[in-house]
Amino acid sequence: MKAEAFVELNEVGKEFSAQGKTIRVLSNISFTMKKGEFVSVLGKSGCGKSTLLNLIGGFDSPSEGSVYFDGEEVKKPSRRAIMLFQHYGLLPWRTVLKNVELGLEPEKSLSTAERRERALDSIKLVGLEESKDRFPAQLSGGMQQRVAIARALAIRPELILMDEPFAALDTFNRYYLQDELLHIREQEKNNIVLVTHDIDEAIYLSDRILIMDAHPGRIKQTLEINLPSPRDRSHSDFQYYRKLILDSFHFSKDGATLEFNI
Amino acid sequence: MKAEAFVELNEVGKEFSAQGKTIRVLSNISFTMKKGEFVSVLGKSGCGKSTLLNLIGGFDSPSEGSVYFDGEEVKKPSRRAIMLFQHYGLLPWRTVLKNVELGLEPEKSLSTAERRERALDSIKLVGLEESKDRFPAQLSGGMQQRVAIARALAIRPELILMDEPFAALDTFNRYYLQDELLHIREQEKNNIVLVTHDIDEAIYLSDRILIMDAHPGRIKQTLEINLPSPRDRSHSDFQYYRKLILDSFHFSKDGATLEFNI
Amino acid sequence: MKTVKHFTIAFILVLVVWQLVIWIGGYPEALLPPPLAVGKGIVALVSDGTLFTHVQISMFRFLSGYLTAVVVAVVLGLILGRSPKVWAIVDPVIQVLRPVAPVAWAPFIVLWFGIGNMPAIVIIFIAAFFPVLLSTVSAVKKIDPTYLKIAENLEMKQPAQLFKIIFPAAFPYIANGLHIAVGTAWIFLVAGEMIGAQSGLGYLIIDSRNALDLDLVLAGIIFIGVLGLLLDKAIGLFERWVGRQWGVQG
Amino acid sequence: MKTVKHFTIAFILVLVVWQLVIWIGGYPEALLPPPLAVGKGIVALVSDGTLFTHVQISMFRFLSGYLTAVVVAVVLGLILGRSPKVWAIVDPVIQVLRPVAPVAWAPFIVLWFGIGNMPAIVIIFIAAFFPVLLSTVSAVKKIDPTYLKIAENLEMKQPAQLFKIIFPAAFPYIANGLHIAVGTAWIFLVAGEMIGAQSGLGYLIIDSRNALDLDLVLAGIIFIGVLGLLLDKAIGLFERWVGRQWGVQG
Amino acid sequence: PPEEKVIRIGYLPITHAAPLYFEKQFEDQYLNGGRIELIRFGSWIELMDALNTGRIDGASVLFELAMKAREKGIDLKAVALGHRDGNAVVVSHDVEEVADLKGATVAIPHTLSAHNLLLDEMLQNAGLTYEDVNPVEMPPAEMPAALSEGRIQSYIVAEPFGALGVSLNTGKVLFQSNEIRANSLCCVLVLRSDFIEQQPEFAQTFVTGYIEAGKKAEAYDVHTHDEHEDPFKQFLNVDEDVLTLSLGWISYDNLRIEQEDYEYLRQRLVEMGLSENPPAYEEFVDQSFFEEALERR
Ligand SMILES: Nc1ncnc2c1ncn2[C@@H]1O[C@H](COP(=O)(O)OP(=O)(O)OP(=O)(O)O)[C@@H](O)[C@H]1O
Ligand SMILES: Nc1ncnc2c1ncn2[C@@H]1O[C@H](COP(=O)(O)OP(=O)(O)OP(=O)(O)O)[C@@H](O)[C@H]1O
Ligand SMILES: [Mg+2]
Ligand SMILES: [Mg+2]
Repeated sequence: MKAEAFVELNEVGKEFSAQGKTIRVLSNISFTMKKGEFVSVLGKSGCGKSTLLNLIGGFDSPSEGSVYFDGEEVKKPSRRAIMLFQHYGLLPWRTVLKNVELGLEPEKSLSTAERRERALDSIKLVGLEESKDRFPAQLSGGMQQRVAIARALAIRPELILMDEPFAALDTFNRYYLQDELLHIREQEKNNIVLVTHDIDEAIYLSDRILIMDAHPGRIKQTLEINLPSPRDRSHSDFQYYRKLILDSFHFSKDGATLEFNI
Repeated sequence: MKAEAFVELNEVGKEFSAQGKTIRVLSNISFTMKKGEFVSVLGKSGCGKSTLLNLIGGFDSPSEGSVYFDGEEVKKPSRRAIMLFQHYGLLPWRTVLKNVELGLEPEKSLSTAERRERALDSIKLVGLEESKDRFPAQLSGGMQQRVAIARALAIRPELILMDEPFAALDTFNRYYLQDELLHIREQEKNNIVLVTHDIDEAIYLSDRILIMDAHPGRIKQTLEINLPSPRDRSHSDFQYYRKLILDSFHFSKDGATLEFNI
Repeated sequence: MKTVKHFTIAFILVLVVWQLVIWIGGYPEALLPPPLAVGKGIVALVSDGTLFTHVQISMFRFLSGYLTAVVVAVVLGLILGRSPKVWAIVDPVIQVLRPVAPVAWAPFIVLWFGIGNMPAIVIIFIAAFFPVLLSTVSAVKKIDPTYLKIAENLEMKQPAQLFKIIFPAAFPYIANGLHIAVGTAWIFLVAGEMIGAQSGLGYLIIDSRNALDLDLVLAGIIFIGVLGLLLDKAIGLFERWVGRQWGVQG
Repeated sequence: MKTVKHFTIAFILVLVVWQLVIWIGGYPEALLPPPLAVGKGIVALVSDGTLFTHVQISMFRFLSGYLTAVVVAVVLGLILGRSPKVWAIVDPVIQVLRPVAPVAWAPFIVLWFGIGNMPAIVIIFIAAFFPVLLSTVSAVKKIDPTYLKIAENLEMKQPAQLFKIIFPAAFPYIANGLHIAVGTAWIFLVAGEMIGAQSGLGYLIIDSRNALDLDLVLAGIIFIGVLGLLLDKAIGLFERWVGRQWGVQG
Repeated sequence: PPEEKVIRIGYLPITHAAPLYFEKQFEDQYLNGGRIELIRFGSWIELMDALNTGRIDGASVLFELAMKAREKGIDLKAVALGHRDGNAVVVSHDVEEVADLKGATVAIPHTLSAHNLLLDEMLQNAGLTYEDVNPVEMPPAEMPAALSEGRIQSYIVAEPFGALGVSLNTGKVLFQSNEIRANSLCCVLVLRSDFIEQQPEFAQTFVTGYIEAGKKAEAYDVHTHDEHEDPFKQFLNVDEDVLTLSLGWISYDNLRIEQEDYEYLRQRLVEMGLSENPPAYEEFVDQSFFEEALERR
């Protein structure tokens, strides 16, 4: 284990057994993430992205190899690494404020007032002061995801794990939230691992992209994005990376590679 | 009414009244679609895209103005204009083949054998021969949407209305199906109206894009796409239109127009 | 307003059909009393105040049995739902006990709980207990695993998890169980008030039936029906009230 | 296999607790028979063949009442679910009738249907009818409007729409209603077999109770419980079988 | 061949209905080729429903209930008694005299029953009033258990439940009904008038047989009967010693309905407020069958 690695996966593999059959979902995954990095995992549906994220977060344990977080082997979930779920994972029976406070309630050292203050701070950070007393059902999808982000931020975790956080939003809302995420990260310097199947999103947000292949899930290619931040979605450098990835998935029109090969 | 117009909307408006309040959802929408055209409607969530499509399909009637289809005013849904729903609208209790046959069952003039043959033809067209006896629940999202397309094609409608048909798929599946749709359209020459919030999708597929604005929903801009087909997603001409639309929604980084203005 | 209109139409239709059946079938009043006789019976019950006493005592028995059942069943259900191994043992016992009519237990109920209020309360308890328990257990099992993952992620400890996550997450299904249980438990009021009770709507029906006063039997049936409907509406309102507290649209 | 193990553990636990209650409470056998006496009673019932007769006739009555109720209620429910105006009138009547115990109707059931098999069948019919009707109506109302739009779009005509779209789309919820109704209807077997029946498990319980043969009452309770459980499993299997026909994972 | 004559008679499985058991058991002997269909009920309510709606032709039923039905316009005729005496007041062991029952809970099967009237009469005889006790109606089968657990202090009900309580040692007999009042009426055999009109001859045969069967029941001895021929074993499932005890309290040899006893019953019903206008003797009781039966013998 190297000293400077913040998250490290060592030849990690994962098998599931369902109805007597064993399926190999992940195979031989190794990578390290440095402190301060924003890493995206890009791959098709079912290639094992969520499984990988669950292993990093300690929600599941690897069949082979091991996962280290800040030098310690990951055994179970911890408040130091907070997961953002695809369907936001808000408690529908709590208001925005109460949802954000939820993350702070297990910290017994905080007084009620301190808790409230810290929750309000992170609600402000995502721009939802106005809606702090509304319930999740009264918010749009984009606003709900902001609440989830605020809850994660309030805990001040060392690592944030995001599982397709913007996939359920429409393009425009997605763009807004991506910008906002970058904006917040500039201030808070969070370490983030983001899982996505959206090529633009991966390029727009991350320092490094792990491109995955399926059956079994493995890392096919690693791509460093060397663009200044903030990036321009319509800039030609952006398009360079876009083409690189499209090519790697055979989506550019450079031959008859298309046809029905889904 | 002009003679050559295939679909024509004349100053169409739509209001809904819910709980005593009246909301104006669409206002002053006029456009004509020529035979053979592929028109996309692009706009944010809630701007009234689905409502517009429902009016064209006859599932709802306008509060003002009128909708003409092939010279006749649209009063109710018809087999000549088939709608593809966002969640595929397959009957989960019927196999793929039976789902496709469903569309042909009301045609009493067809014998059972003819019906089967026509259904199988369009199943072949979307590349699902192998799965014809499987149930929707046993198919991936992409395959389900193909079945829905096959069902529409089997009916040989003059117009196909698509409501965010690929929104629930991951990027890669979406790309495959977009290509396939273009491929089919080359053979069958269908007239298609497609509703989407995905800028790339609109550019990649259509001859003309109607860009909508919300509150109330209206057509803000019409954009002819003069690119040869098949188009290349990573080509610079493609990027030209992309930038045009991003600009129109203020997403390019040409100033501090961003901030939290969702 | 619209509901009132529909109610009135329904009411008139029922009266007409009822009277027609009597005219056409030629039934004697002792065997099938006409609406008018039942109406008189109702007026008599209301005006001498007996009705009020019967309703009061029945509601008392019902609420005692029902609320105790709800509390016990929900608490047990929350625990059993989170302990699959214990549930695997308890489940078959419950599956066998559930289909047995509360009346069949009558001899043992008398043995343990005596007569009067208790048998009615116990029978209503039994009738309400099983649906609430089963719906609570299945509600707990059906909780979106995301919620449990969040609790784990936040390192939330056990009692907090149960009260802050599991109970509210399961509540909508539990509420559904409560709703169903009101209906089934109320049906057993009559059975419960057969064992040594000397008052209550069930007793009114049994006693009038004993005295061959079928007009009062029908009056009792109507009151039981209307009160059952009101209880159902009341719990519906309660559900929606909780829903509103929790920001879920009614 | 695992289920069998759990069943056995549960069974032994129940026997132990039961025997302990008797030892500690010091109840005389006539008031609370010990497991052994009940076991003997069961053996006697099985060996002289009476049990088989009782089970057979009870199942016949139950199935007659239940299946008729299902057919009538589903057909009516499909129609009423698509006719909101008629339903608005019918609904209040049903809401008032539903909470009334089938036993309360006994005098009128005897008047119209006599004694013997019919009252049991009718009471089971009533007990099954309301849950199935209500769940069918609400199932039809809950159908995804997309399905109806598709039917419109394809210009599908009325009977076809009902059979090809509405019934199968509503089926999962209807099946749920059928499942619930099996349980509630079976509970009323005992009540149904009180009205002049001369055989059946309910009769066995009532009659043994009158003869103070509480061991046979408990034997009857056990059989009713076990048969109720089997019926429940049977309809569960049926549901899953239909599900498999329709490609829905069990 | 002539149509087989059948009469459908409802009963509850109690010692009081013994003549019916004997007549059924020996129907070949009594009925001249006709048949009785005995239909057992679980409680009086269901039996009355069936009788009132004509689903059975007659029944052995509590006198007071039959009178109520008649008062309500159901056309019934009382043709013979079910039995004489045989209702015991069973009390818990700590009750020594009626005065001890002050404030006690006393179970009766039905307000319209001989047992309720007996309770009232017993209290009056001891200088108490009905209001001094707390009477509750409950199913007879539950009474011994309730007594044994102290839920009630006394019960008055048809046999064999009194004898059962005594033999289970949950209580003891304080009085027999004849100690409270001689010739109190309890169960009665009623027939529906429409049945009598349609088949007067068969009705007569039935009643004649019934009275004979009563004599046979009176002469019954547990030990003289063969297992398979014993009517009690067929229709009433109780232990031999309980049956013997309960038969010792009851008699079936004179089943005539005496007008004097009937009038007293009417009067008591009115006094207790249980009936406003009980049917007159002439209206309800049809002695002709009984007289004719005596003739034929
Ligand atoms: N608990 C489990 N048991 C068995 N198989 C599982 C389990 N969890 C995941 N899988 C299988 O592992 C594979 C990868 O699943 P995973 O959810 O990690 O994919 P994903 O890349 O996140 O897909 P998506 O983009 O659709 O969310 C899938 O084929 C899935 O069926
Ligand atoms: N039946 C209705 N009654 C009342 N309001 C409605 C109704 N249907 C739609 N609306 C409202 O009209 C507006 C436009 O709805 P519509 O579904 O057409 O939007 P959309 O552009 O398709 O959105 P999305 O991309 O989320 O599907 C929304 O604000 C919606 O709340
Ligand atoms: Mg995933
Ligand atoms: Mg839409």
